[in-house]
Amino acid sequence: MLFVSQLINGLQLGSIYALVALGYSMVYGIIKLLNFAHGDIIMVGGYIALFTLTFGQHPLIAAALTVAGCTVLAIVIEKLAYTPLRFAPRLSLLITAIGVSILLQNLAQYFFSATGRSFPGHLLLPQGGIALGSVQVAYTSIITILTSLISMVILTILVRRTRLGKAMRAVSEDQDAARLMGINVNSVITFTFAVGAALAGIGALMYSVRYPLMFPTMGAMLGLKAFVAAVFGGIGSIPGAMLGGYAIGMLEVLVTAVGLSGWVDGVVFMVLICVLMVRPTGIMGRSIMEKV
Amino acid sequence: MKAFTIPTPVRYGINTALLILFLIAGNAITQSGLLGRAQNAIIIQVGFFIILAVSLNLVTGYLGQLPLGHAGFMAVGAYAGALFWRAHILPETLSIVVGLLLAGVVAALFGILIGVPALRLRGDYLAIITLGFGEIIRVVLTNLDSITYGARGLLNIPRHSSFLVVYICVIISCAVIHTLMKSRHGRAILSIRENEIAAESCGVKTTYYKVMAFAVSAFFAGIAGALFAGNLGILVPANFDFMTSINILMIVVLGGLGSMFGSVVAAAVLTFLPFVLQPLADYRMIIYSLMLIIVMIFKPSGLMGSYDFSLSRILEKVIGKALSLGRDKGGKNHGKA
Amino acid sequence: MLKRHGLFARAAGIALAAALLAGCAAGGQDQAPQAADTAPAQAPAATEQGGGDAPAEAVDEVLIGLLGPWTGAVAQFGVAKRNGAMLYIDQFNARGGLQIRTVDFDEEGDPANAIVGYHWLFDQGINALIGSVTSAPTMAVVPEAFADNMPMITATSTHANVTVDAATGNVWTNMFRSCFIDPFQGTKMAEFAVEVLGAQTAAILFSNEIDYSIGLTDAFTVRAGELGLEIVAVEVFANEAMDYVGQLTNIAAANPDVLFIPAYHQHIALIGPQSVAAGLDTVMLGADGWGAALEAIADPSSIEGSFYLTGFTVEDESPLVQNFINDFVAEFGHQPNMFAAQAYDAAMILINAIEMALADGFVPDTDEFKSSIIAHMAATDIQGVTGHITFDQYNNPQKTAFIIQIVDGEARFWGTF
Amino acid sequence: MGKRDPKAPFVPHRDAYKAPIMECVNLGIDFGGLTAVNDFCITIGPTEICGLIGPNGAGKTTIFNLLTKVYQPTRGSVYLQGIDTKDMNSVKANKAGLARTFQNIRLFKNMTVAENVLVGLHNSISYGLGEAILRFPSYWREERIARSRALELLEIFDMQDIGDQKAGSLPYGAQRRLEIVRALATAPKVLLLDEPAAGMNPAETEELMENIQKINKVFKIAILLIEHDMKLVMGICEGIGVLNYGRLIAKGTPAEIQRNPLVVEAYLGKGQSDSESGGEDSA
Repeated sequence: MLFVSQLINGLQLGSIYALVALGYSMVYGIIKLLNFAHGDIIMVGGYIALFTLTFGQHPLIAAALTVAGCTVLAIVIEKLAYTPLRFAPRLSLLITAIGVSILLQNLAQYFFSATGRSFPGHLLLPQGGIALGSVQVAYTSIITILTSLISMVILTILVRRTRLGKAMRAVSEDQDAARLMGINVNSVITFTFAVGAALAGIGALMYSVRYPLMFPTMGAMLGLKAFVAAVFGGIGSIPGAMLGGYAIGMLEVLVTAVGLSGWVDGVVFMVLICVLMVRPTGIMGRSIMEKV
Repeated sequence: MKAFTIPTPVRYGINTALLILFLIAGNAITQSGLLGRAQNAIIIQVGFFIILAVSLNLVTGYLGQLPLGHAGFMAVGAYAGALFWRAHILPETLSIVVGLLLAGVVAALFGILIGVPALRLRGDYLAIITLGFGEIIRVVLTNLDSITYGARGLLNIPRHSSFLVVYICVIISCAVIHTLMKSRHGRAILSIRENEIAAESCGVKTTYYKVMAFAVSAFFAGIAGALFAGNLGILVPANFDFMTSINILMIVVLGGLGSMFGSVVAAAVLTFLPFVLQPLADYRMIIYSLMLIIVMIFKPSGLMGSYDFSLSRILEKVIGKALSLGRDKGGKNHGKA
Repeated sequence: MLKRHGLFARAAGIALAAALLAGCAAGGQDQAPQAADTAPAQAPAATEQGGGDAPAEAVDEVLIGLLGPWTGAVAQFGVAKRNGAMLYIDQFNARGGLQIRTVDFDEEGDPANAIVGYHWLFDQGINALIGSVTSAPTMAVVPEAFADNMPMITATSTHANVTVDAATGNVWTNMFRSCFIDPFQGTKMAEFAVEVLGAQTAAILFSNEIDYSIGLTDAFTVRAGELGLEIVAVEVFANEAMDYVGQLTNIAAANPDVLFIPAYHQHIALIGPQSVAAGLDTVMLGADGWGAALEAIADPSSIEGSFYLTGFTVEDESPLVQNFINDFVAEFGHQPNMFAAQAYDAAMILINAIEMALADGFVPDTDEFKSSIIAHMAATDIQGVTGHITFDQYNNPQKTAFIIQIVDGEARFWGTF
Repeated sequence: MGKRDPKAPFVPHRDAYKAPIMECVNLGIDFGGLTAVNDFCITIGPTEICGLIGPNGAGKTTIFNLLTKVYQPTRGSVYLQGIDTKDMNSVKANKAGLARTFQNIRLFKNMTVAENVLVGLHNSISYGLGEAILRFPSYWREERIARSRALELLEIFDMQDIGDQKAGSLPYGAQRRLEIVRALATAPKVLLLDEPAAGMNPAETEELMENIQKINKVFKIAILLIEHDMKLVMGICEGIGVLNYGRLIAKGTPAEIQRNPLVVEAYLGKGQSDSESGGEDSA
């Protein structure tokens, strides 16, 4: 029973990681950028949800505004900060992303203060839960897990079945070739950012309900963990990001459950390293052999 | 017309003399009270950030890998040096030297330990794995509180990081990395960055050189860590988190990958900038991050690009110009400054 | 041509940055009143007093420094402290007569920056220092300040070694604080658990990445051993952890009588709701870090019935406290938390000592003046908003500890202990 | 075809008294179940110039990669001077005497021309790490020797005056030549050239042919080259192997190859498009 409830807890945590990891993975897949600002977009999403809910908006409107806000923010960031560096060395782009991350955190601190604010999760999702045998499962857990699964399915369909998805895959394979084939590379990249951010918006909602405290640096750790999850599963792969998210979430909970709570981060990274030693591109990552 | 060149021994002599002069002058200035005490304190910190940046530049700029765990090596060195110094088993001057060497060696051992498995991976996976090792080091330091005192803080570390000690280390680390890079070993490291497969086809033992670069880099990061400890007098594992690694990387990229001079300049700029911006109070970090983004957008290859400052090259130019002017006096000017 | 373009771009970047700087500096004056008020004034103050030979009877200004994290991960504590201290200083200055001028420095919670900050403040000619906020930066600064004979008081650094040199056991005589120390709180809560609640088993949930948390845990554990309180579970969390359900589930399985959580309010805000999810219904005990927990927590019912120790309660009916709360709310728009209250007291203790040193005829910016401030601080006997304060031989405050209980989602004053 | 001893070098008359420098025996490699090269046997004498031809995708570059141990063969062995290279990696293969150029040029683009050659001379310099950092006399001496050696090598292609230029800034043809110099700097016994004339105009190709023959004579080394330019192959190669679908379908002197009906059918018959260099799919 204890085990089952820990399992559900791990799944819920993993679902949030997965939602964030998907965004990381997509952006990485297309322009090979570790988008350090991704976690901070979730922070902004959390604040948007907080304010819209506090102002008495309907939960659905709040959710829609959150997702829309994250998407717009990501597009703005992409256009202003990343596009000028499209042909710059990749590390410069990375540093720019870090700069954006610091900027967002400090803007949030300036406008919302450094003190944490509680998030009215009960206004967004129903409280309570259902009993599965002797285990009580909260509605929020079920909704979080289902949302992440549905997101993944929709995303997979988007990438595999639509024209835009085909364009995204083409751009991630070879930007120049895609451009020659008449694909508007810029708009495809922007679209990818937007989709990643929309997922981050959904992640922000799920996160805020589960961890109802908003503060300017809340996205940093979440972003880092999600990044690890994305790499774990094989960065650039959609099912990989999901798998990575679940794996990291479960791992954290299980390490705690066996009484090693002080070593959680250490064990998570150790497992990550071991996985990468055996599978150098993550669990679901394609192995890339350099052409000679 | 053949360009004027200063003969090598003379060049080394000039450089050595200038560096000694710099040390003496710097020491005199910091002790004289000409600068504020805050400026002196920052100058010391610039020192160990230079070492950190220059050592990371060896791996990032020259070897072309992206490690995100530099703070981990710094941490190992910091704790090794601090614990040694706290034991007070040697007379002071000797203790400083041995402590610094110990810090470097222990960090280098970790560099090898981590480098061997990590360097099997490429690109961003290497970044992640080094990030992971950096975090593991931090977690271990936190949990080994019987030795490190964990988050309670390792207190009463002798404050050995004077201007002279720090800047002698700065000069040694810059000089070692410079001479290393201007040798067959340095060329091998560069060739790996440029094209690993071709480097192997030229008989360059890529794994050996990667691990070697990693170890040398970790060695100096360890020394910088010890200087850091000797500056603060207190160590907590949180000093060496992921953001510290990122800050060092920021210095390297902002300075220009593969430019030692750039690393030095950026270390100074990025250490002084938050201080200079203090009057902005609550806007400070907003401005700081905006400046970072703007510099990257307008100068993506860093402040210095891959330019490396060489005093003797400038001297050669100046002297060469003067000579050619003298020679061409009255005649046509062929000098092509 | 390319080169020139690069240069131009660089120049444009610098110009743009400069324009931004100018713009924001200008904007700062309307939007951050308490910072802007003092900032222009302090420069002349510093230069006027730089000579040190001002006539004794004409002393109307004394410059002090504020050091703390106004940005970064622990900014919330730093800003609360700055607000509390500045409130007292503004009130004091409003009375007329002696004017206290301040300079402040943002150390971002980083010991290295704190050292730079201290030296910068020293260069500005401060006579005393309030700071820093978290223990590590304070402990980095203390030896330097001690060497300068600089009077120093912190409102929030609770580490036992803030006022005592760990190596020699000597007291840093220049260093005072207006907060409880870690061992005191841990000991008190163990006693509370046994003597008041009659607990026989306890669990601890703490963070080994926070010195405060470790300090309390150590003291609690020691005292619990002495009192026969059995520790049945010890769980650890990372400072920036978000998920505690695993730990809480383990604790629930151990079924302790009380759960001691020496953590800050942001942790409680997450631990509370998750304890419900983990099926935990044990009485929770906390310490002064819980101060603002109710403001941060989404679901106060999840920590219903918990007790925590604090040096400050808004329920204190005394006029001093109520005036402080009203003024604070008027100035900053929200209730003061314990950090702000302790900072208010720290400023009060320091300025009181400054006044007495001036009354003794010492001249600011002299070593004697600083020594006098230190001597008067050591002899503090004052009624602050966090209670009546005197200092023991280790320069730690001797003041009353309040126990707060969460009842009906509100912090109720339970009593003193 | 069949008449010749498959183990014998192409031109036994010249190297008959010497043991072959390199032998491949039943070499083969699979990529995920797909056989890229199979049963590749070839023997090269110490100073032979041999050519490897075949349509795009026939596996020529893959064979170079097998020889230089970029890939480990699935089957078969390579002997260098009678020594099995089974346990070697690229570096050891180079030290054992195999040097190569690449079809898609792999220069150290941000290093100077001279530095590129100096990397090639890496293993002929022996000072250690400490000697380099402390600038021992051995450092100065060996660096001086290496630099003059690098200039000597560059002189083969008359590149000694552009030693300070960035390799990446050189014109295409010069980059190909520099790659050959860099490979020569490693003091090989067998030089593998992967499409050395690709992208060169006829005059440059002509010059290249002379230079290859010069290298062969001066350095007394064997040269194995992949080339689509039939004029070059037929002009300088003493022996030619023809590869199709990963198999050696013919082996012999240029004259024999030109007469071979299998070759004509498999390769020359539809070889019009092969005169230009295309991407060769090796993976």
